[in-house]
Amino acid sequence: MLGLNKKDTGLFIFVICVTALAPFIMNPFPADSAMAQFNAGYPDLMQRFVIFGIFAIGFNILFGLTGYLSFGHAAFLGAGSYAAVWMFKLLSYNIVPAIILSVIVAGLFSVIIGFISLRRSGIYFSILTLAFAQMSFAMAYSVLTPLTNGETGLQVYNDDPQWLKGDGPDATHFFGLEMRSTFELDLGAWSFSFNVGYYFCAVLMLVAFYLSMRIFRSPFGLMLRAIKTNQTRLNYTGLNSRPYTLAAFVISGMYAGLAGGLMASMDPLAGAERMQWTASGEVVLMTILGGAGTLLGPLLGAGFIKYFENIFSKINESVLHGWFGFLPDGIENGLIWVAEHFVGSGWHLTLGLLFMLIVIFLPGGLMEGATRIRDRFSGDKNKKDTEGKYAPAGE
Amino acid sequence: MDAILLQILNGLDKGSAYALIALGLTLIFGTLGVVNFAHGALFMIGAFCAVTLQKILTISSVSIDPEKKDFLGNPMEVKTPYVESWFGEATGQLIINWSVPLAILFAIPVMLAVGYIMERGLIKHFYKRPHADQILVTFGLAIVIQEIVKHYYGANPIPTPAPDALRGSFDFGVLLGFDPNAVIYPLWRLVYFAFSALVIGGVFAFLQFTTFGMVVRAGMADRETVGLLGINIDRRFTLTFGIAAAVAGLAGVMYTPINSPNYHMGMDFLVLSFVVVVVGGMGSLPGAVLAGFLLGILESFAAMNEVKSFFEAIYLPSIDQIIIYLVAIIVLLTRPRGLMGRRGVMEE
Amino acid sequence: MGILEVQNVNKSFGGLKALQNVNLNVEEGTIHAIIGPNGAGKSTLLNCFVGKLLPDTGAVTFDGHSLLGKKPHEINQIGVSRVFQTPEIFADLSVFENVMIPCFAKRDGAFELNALARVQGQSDIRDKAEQMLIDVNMIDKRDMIASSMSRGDKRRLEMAMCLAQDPKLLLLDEPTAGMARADTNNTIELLAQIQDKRHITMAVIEHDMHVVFSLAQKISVLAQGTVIVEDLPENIKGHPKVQEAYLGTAH
Amino acid sequence: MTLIKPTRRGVIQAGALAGAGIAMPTILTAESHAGYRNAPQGSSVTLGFNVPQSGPYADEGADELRAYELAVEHLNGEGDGGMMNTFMANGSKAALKGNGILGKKVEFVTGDTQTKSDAARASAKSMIEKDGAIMITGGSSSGVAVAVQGLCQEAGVIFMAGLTHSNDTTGKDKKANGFRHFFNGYMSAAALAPVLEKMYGKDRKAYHLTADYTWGWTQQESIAAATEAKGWETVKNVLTPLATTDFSSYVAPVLNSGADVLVLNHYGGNMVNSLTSAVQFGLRDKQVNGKNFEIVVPLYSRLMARGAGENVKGIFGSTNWHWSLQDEASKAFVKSFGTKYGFPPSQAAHTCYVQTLLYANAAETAGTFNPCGIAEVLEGLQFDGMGNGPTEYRADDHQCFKDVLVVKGKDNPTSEFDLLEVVEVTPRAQVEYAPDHPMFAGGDLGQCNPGA
Repeated sequence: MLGLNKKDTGLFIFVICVTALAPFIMNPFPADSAMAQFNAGYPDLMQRFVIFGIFAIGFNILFGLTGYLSFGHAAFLGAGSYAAVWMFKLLSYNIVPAIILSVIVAGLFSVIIGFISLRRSGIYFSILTLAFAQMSFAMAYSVLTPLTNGETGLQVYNDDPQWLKGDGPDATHFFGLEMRSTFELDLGAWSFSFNVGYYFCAVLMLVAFYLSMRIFRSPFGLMLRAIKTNQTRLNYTGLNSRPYTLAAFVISGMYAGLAGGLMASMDPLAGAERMQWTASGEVVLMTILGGAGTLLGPLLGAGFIKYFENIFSKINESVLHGWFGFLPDGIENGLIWVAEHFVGSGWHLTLGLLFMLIVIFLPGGLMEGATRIRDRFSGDKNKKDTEGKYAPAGE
Repeated sequence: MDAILLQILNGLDKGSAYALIALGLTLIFGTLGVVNFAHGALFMIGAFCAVTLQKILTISSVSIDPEKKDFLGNPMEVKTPYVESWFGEATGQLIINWSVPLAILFAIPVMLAVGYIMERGLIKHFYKRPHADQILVTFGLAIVIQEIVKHYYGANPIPTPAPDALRGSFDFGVLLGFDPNAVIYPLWRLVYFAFSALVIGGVFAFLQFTTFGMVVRAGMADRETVGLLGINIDRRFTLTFGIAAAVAGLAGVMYTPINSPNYHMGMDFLVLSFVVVVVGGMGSLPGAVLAGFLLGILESFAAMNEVKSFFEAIYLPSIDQIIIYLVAIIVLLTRPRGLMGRRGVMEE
Repeated sequence: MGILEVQNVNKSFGGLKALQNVNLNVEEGTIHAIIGPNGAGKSTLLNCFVGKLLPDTGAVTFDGHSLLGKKPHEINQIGVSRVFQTPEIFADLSVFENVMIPCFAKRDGAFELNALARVQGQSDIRDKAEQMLIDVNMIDKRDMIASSMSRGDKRRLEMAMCLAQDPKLLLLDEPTAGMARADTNNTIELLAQIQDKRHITMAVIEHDMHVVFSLAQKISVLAQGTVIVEDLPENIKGHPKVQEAYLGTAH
Repeated sequence: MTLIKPTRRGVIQAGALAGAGIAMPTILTAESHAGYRNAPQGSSVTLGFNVPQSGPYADEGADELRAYELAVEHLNGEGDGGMMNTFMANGSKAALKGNGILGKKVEFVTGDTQTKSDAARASAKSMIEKDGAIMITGGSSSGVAVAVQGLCQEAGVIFMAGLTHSNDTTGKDKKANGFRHFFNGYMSAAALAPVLEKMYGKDRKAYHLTADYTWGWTQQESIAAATEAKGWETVKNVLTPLATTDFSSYVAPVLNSGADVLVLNHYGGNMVNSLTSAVQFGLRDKQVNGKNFEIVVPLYSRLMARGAGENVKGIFGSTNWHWSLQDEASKAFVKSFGTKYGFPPSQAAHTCYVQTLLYANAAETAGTFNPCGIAEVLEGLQFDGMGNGPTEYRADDHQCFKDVLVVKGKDNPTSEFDLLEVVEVTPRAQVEYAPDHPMFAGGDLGQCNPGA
């Protein structure tokens, strides 16, 4: 189906189902129960899952396939966001021109940075991309303030021209369909939110995911994997690796731009921190954590990190009291004392520990965990391929 | 002229910190082949060794002084450090006053131990893993260390002053024949530079003149061969890591009077020190030191008003914000392996 | 006129003269061996053919094109393939993928953005790659990951990859170095077969005299950076200059 | 079926879903009746406390959180009531009864802004969308405050700003749903300038080091204008990158520039480091132009100033509030905070506590949680007994006007909290400005948005 083989079609259908049903899957606990704290099925976080999913899928096309580790991809995310907000300021809140421009701007930006940085490889390449991104961040925060609105972040003001707005909506929309409109479904004790913005992002994420599958299975993808394993042989095979790596760099830059444009479309404000090295580092972590070079891994990694950032950081002492309240006081206080180090302001600690545990016990990232679980259940221990990573293209 | 001299001094000072951190980073990379994102955290642990010693020295006996009132109007608790009651007030205060230099003695065993535990407990298992995994695990470790420090010491900077005797400033210019007051420089910063030079010299001498150093250098040049020589490379790796940790830690201890330490100071230095290492050339110790001082000095020059306005005139405003990265790009484009890097190291 | 011509090539590193006035002429359709003691400049010369080194003076032309200043992939695109001392293959990919890549390079040139085509859909490439694997007797290993094979198999795979491009000239850098006798003989047989079937010109740098004399139709002897003799194998065997170069002048 | 945003399309889609045969009880909730977002259901109301819990301002965030918890306790009738006992609104005792707000028990959710606009907005959004927070408050930087204020305007909830000092928050970035109790750069400058003139004289040459982002610029602009009006000359203004940790290169040229005062327009970690560098370079021991060289820090944060240790001694600055104030309200607040936590509250804690009480009182007075109703009460509200003397929430820009404290680093501190002494309480009239003052121009409050 769609030019995919049977296994990939199955995977794609699986991903479609999960994204379509995400509002149910993410909200497994009744809204008023103590466990509701762990529910992630509210619009903003679901949007973030898929947007950062796009970012990580794109990054994986570069890093997972070619092995070139860019530490500056946040620059493209930021550039995309700024471009999108400018379209809101100048034209209207319609997100179509904004997203198109953000992809184009990020693409052009990545052509320039990629062309220069790809003259080097290995850590030299990483540092070049880092340097470009940090320069972009520093300038966006200060001297480029007329373009970026600096510390505050670029946003739409009432006196912006918005030439095409007319009497259109005052919020970001897709030809009148407002991104923020949500409807809630109450089923017994459960409550589920269906948000237009989420589904819009989800559709684009599915397109992005589909494209990345096609790239993985294409001759181009094969060449990129060849670059990762042996560039010398590739050159002596008559192939010029530079255009291939540049193409991969620009494609992943455009994915980042798309993610940036979508972020601005869901929430029309673009802050300079989006370009900082920590943001670039985050997508690197997402990809490695999920499993670099696998199709699904980056999505998992993105979801994992965003979940911790948004859910664990919000668990505070009074929530803990709610959970452990039924226990005798001594035990309750002891448990809370232990637990509060890992939640709320301690969420970073949990994340750091999980990074370590995952990389120690699951060298292939979360995807390896998923594969192991699947193999355990199917009882097939000989199956070594991790979801297409080493699947021979010939089958 | 005096302004330039001042900035050179500033540059050497910043460069000292960069060079010390980069030295350990490149030592770990060159011998162990590990990309250590937790190296900034080691620097931070060093700084908090100074804080901890200061805390230990000021452990106090508490008595109530009914004369004084605290902020709630209750009788105030008066604390007398045990050191003062044991050694007499004057000596006690002197010891507390000198807590930062004393912390060097405290930090060396602590850092060696931290290095030993890190290497044996974690890093060892990652020698053969891809760099990406090393980055993930050391970054995770850095976060964990940071959070632990934050839990005990809070997020705000903690003042750790230099001893009174070294706190003032010093008319450096008079020595060189400038007018008085032209080149005034803080004493402690001069101490920091001298100390760094000593540590750097010590590390180089150690690597140059000991058998251990020879093995390490040979290992940096060709890891596989050294492994084949039947030398117990494991123990040496551990010690190398310990030395790198100690160097970063000492840099941290002595840095505390310059800037009050806080829990995220390691991350602030992490990216910069990677840039320094790469500009110097992966796997080159002299390169790391050279690049550290070079970037420090250039950064200081870029902060000069004259330089800033010059670059503004050629449409490069805020040159001081981007100078390090700009220099890194220029160096890497003109010298593919940094200033003194070798072919084939970390290029895959 | 040879297909590969080397004229008056000089190359020095610092004060050391690695190549001095080297002249060489490889005839089309022959196997030409370049031998010489260690440090004679064999590898330097080879590197001048493939764009890795630029000679100080002199000319290297292949089939009418100058090879100087060209990048490796450009040299390959005009018909020169290279086999390395230690097999350079795509270790993380399957054997079949390894062979498909040169097939793509042959068909599409140095760069082609086939991002939405499917590898599976390229029947011409797949057929050709399959044929190549049959030719080198490796079709049963097509799905193995290349890094998991024996050294002899890796060499075979590398040969298959080179042949998949139908090169006009095949450069071989000590193709049997570090191989067991049986593997060496296999390789000799394979090379002979290829020569038989396809009439590809080969330039072989080799240490092993057994290999050289089993294969070469012409031999150049390199010593201290210059070609001292270029002749047919039977004339090389007893040549005094060659003995001198290998054994020294002591007797 | 509940419609959070009953836009036309939402209804159509919801209808379609129901039509598809999914059986469910169709209940239209109070929301649509109430006509505003997140109308509290049941017996409780949820407030969102969005403070930095990681990053450089984590300690300030932690102190804000303590103040919020205290405020919630007091609102719910627990503890000693703190400033609820002294709070006077529009001349009469505040409407708060100690039974929650409008009879609903106050609950709260917390989040981590990380001092990043994106993270702060994400956290605020989750409070609004997931937890049904009716009001968002907190923060420790102007970038975050402006970003979250914008979000609350769009989402239709009230934003009660925490620590934010940039002129822009109630200047060009002001929003109808946003309210700021904290003072701003202009007020700091207006309060400081007369004191500086009195202490250091009219004929002074000032050298400015300014953090290179919007807050720094507005602060510098304000203080330069105010001191120049008093006869000072601004010799030079040097912008320093935000990420600077070692200010030596910026401090070194100061002594030979001909200036005799150094103004550090830095906050937080920047301020600690630049001040430490300046003192290290011996600036304070020197004489220039025949006068003692002086250093000024326009905005003090006591929490952060501790990091600079002895270097703050004798240095002037301004602050929104200080625990050593002796009015009844401040004493009551310090007592309940200090008893609960064992140390005095910071100015960040104070402003957050006050904002929460102000919000609660406004809801109580308005008789609704509708943001528009609350905004109506807050606009032009005159109140007292909150530690700053008589204060007004100006309707034009939602900025509080009150006295400003000029403080000085204490020479002989008696405890680790006793860092600053109040030198002067600059009366409100001196720090007031017109709503269309050029430093605040360009903004537009817009319409209050109830979110439904």
